[in-house]
Amino acid sequence: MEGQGRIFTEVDPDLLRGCFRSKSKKLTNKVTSVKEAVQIHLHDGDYLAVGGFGGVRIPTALLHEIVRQGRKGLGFAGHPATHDCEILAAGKCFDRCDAAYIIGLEARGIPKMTRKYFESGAVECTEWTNAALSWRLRAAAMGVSFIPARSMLGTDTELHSAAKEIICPFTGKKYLALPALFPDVAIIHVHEADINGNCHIRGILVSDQDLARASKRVIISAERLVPIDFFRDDQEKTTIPYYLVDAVVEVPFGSYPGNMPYEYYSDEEHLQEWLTAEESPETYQAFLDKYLFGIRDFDAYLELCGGTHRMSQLRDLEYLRKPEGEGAD
Amino acid sequence: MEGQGRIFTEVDPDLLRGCFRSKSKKLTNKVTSVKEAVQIHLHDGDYLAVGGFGGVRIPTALLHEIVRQGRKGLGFAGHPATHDCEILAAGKCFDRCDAAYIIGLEARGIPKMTRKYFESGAVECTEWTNAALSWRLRAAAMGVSFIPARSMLGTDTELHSAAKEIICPFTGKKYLALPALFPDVAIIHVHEADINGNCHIRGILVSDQDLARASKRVIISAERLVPIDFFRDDQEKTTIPYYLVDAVVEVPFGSYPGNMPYEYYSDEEHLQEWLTAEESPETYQAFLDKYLFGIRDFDAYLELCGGTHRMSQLRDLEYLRKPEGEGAD
Amino acid sequence: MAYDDPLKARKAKYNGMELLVCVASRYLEDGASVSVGTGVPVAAAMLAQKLYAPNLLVIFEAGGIAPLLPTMPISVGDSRTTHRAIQATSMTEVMDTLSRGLVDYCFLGGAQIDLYGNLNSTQVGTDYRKPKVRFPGSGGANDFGSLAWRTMVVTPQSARRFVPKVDFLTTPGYLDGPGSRERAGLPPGAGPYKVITNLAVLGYHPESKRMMVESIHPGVTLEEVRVNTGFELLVKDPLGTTDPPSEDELRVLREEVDPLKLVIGREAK
Amino acid sequence: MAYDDPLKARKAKYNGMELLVCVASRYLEDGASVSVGTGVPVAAAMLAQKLYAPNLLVIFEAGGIAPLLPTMPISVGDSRTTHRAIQATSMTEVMDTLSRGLVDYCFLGGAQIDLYGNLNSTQVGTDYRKPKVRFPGSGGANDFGSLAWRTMVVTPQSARRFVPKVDFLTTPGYLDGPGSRERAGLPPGAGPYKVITNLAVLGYHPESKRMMVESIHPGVTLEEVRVNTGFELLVKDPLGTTDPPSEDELRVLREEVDPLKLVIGREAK
Repeated sequence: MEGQGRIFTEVDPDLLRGCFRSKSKKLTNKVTSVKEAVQIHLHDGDYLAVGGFGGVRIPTALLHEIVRQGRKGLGFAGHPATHDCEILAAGKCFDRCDAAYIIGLEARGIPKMTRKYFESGAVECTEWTNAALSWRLRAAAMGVSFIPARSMLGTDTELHSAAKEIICPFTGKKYLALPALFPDVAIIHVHEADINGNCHIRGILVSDQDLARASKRVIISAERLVPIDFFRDDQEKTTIPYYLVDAVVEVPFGSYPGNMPYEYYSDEEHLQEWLTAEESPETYQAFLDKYLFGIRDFDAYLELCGGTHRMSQLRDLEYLRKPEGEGAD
Repeated sequence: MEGQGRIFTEVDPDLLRGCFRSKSKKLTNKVTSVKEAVQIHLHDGDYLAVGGFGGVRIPTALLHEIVRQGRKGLGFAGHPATHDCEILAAGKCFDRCDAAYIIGLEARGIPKMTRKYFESGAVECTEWTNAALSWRLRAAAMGVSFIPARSMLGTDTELHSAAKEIICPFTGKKYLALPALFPDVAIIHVHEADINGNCHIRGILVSDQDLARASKRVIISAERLVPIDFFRDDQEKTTIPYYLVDAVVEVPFGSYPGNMPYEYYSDEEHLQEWLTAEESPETYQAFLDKYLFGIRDFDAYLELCGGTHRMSQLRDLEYLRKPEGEGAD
Repeated sequence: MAYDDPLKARKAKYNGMELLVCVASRYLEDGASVSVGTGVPVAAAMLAQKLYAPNLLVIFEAGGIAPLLPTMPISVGDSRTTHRAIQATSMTEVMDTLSRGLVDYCFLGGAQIDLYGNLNSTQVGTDYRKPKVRFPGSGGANDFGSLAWRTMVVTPQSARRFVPKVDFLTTPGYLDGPGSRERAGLPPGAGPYKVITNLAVLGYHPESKRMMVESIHPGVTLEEVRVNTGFELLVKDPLGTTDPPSEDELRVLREEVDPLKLVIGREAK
Repeated sequence: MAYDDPLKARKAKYNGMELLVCVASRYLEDGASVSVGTGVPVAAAMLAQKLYAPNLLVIFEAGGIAPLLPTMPISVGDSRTTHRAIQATSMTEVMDTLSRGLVDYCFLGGAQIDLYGNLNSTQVGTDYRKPKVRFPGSGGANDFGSLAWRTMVVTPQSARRFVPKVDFLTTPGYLDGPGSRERAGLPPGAGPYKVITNLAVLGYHPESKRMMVESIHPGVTLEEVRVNTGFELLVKDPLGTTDPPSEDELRVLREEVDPLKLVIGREAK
């Protein structure tokens, strides 16, 4: 069997080597604004990958900005993509997608208008699994064009992937060769970053270390900026080293309404409001006008959603400071 | 070209899956003695891999015990192997070796009797590179039998490796398929461990995370035992999770005369004494009788080498507390 | 996904969700590892830890390893999944661990399941470019179904869901039957194990690999199970009756595992 | 490895090791990355950082990334290599980074080098099973020689070391000449760059890929270079003379980089 799907990104590691070679390894100030970071580093038609886990540690501020700037024709790595997918679908930003997990919001349900966007034929999908996309990023991080794996074999997921069957020269066993995934741009939200782009992530890493290595350009949003000594004093903090990073923006609560581990829990009420709004085109448009298109920037969004009072509640929830079920009022 | 060297370990991931399946995932007390850990978990003929970087964060106490217990016929991963190689060669413990870096002590020189052991024909070697052995361990950690790489191509290193050339099905480019390396036993020295085997390593990791994942059995020596809450309080500390580990021993200064980052610097005088002793068979035998064969255990070795006074000096050196060049008196 | 209203005879004692959780929990033995999603699986794993398997290693695919779960997570990646955990690692490492054979059990679901335990979580309709309904896709399901030793499916049972052939084979069960997993290149010895529904516990015939009723829940008839299955079901001989939730199970489930009824209260919605 | 006594005319001013370090340092530009070993390479990188390339990214293959080196490391993995570093990572990650094309320069050595820059650090003698002398082997040398953009070799020069054909080709230079790296499957555009010896700076002819003298050190004659080379050397036209170490270079090298003369004092031993 050979996957019939399309590979949306460049696979040749030699082209990527040339690209990575041209990145400066200088320690320089890469701090910019959300607006400029998106303007400068993400272009129509680029292939975009988003850090975090759909509704956990996602770079919401950057995602909103991408929609507001009207980026179109993006490729998108649907590697657990939940609320991030919902945001980009609201802007109809992408037209092709590596689909491992898309559309859904896990146990919360499936947003109908987002699903319609996929069902409409506007998005060309190639199927993968969570492991397959993780390993495709790892192959890229290793600077090779493929990596062998044992998922997907024998299924329609394989048939609609772009993987190819190969034989191990040592054991004669069948494997799937997964093509390396080198995104044009990665956007990743982190706990701390310095001005040079060194980053610290707490909690689950998902695939973000390999994602930062695999991507041609990396935009970081951080809960807070810290001095470089934060990393030089304790190298265990360096989840992503500066030389992989192109732009840094400081956005407190930048993952809201997602869950930022050790910072704030997800705003389930707001996510539910969005999900409910997707029940009809009218309520959907009204919701998006209010919360996404009709506002200036991410700060305005946070204000609209309850501002510091709400953020404090979500922090209480994160730290289990109130009996469960009472914190979200 | 196809590598003419021999693969010393099982490559079939399905056999290994069966082996890993049988490991208990219980949190149980795995603390034992150096002596018992080696007796129970390392057998003649096993393939052994050593954590750390030759003279940095090596499990010296375990290495000495292997020699004193007279283990023979081991396979050995020479993945930067310097002083660890020197110790095992002193016991003529291994007869086959995956050679990436062997014999030498980096800038310190080459121990002559260790070299003679290799030149004598007593050790069958297969050639690799540091990256190749790292990637072979990663392939094993991924549960696959091979991984593609671009080192060694076109060289005698390739010719005397056991790698095979393959073609990428996406780009048509040539790669070397490296066979996965699943050691029978890994011995790794760490900064902190709990009784269950959770481990914390500070500083460079070399390949030790993949090594712990790739090995059928894992013996940990730790500078100190800590409660499990050390890890539950801060999951960033968990370099190696407990379910990979079979035995834990607490050995303060367990990497001496190697360098244990953040703990103590290498004892260059002692390493030099050993190196000089290797100049002739007579001085070599006398040295080994004194420091290795003729003593009871690792505590006795530390005493013989200057005990707590010397360890304090090495700690001062590590922390640069004295002007360089004055600390080693 | 709303679970259909299940049994008739046990209204006063326990509801369908409680039954699912209790039955599922009994399959998890001490010292094993289990990858769980949100909902019934995590409740089952928590219940097992409290009753039978204190050393059950709970793994979340996003990276949470062996947490002390304070409450039900909403996402398999949310911060509850690493609450006082042993490790907060990467999805890549979890998938490596799975591939190496260290994951004993996994729980999966799907819009359709066929007689060989193949699962569809990708789409309704067989035209890939024009699905009637698109679902999220594999996520990690195909990975776990391919590489975990024992796949457990917890799902409501209906003829619409239990189909002769899935529209899209997202996650491998026994594929086309005996030997076909091995022919496809999947690791030997792994695959479908149990299907736990609102009506019955089903397993697979050791030779034919076809789905087989092993026990039916109290108050359910075999005919009901058959009517709610879109293919011919094998029946174990003798056919058992599922042990209903014990008082101990229910007490721990209600008081300690899910006091807010996030999972076991779902039916009431 | 002891460096042969080099030049004649500069005894009062600088020694051979100082010359090697100063000349090597000049090839490292700001914003580039360099993988260094112990000895001359690390001294050259430190000197470059202090004089020309404050943002030179220094990488140690064992995992140390961008340290503020307090003194010379003894091992490429010792704790000096992570002193106030940006990162203490794994060898695997460094090798990945190398493979992705992020390492601009590397420094290598060897017991033998041939006219195409191929290096031998494995053995003397051509019988692999019975070497006359066994050396440590590749270590990371083959990896860097294969995958770093520019390989620098710093070595003493003698006819015994500069041979027509290496006994064992550990690390690729240009292999058999033009196009052979590419035919072997190595990434295009990478490979041998400069050879810096006690006598001269050598490069490679852009078409033939053969070693070529680019400049000879002050007080050295071309004849001396030829006598100390076991194969026919190409000579750049016009042949340059290496700029001797400047006062600035020497001062910073002696006072700041290597005050204990761990590297630059080695000749005196």
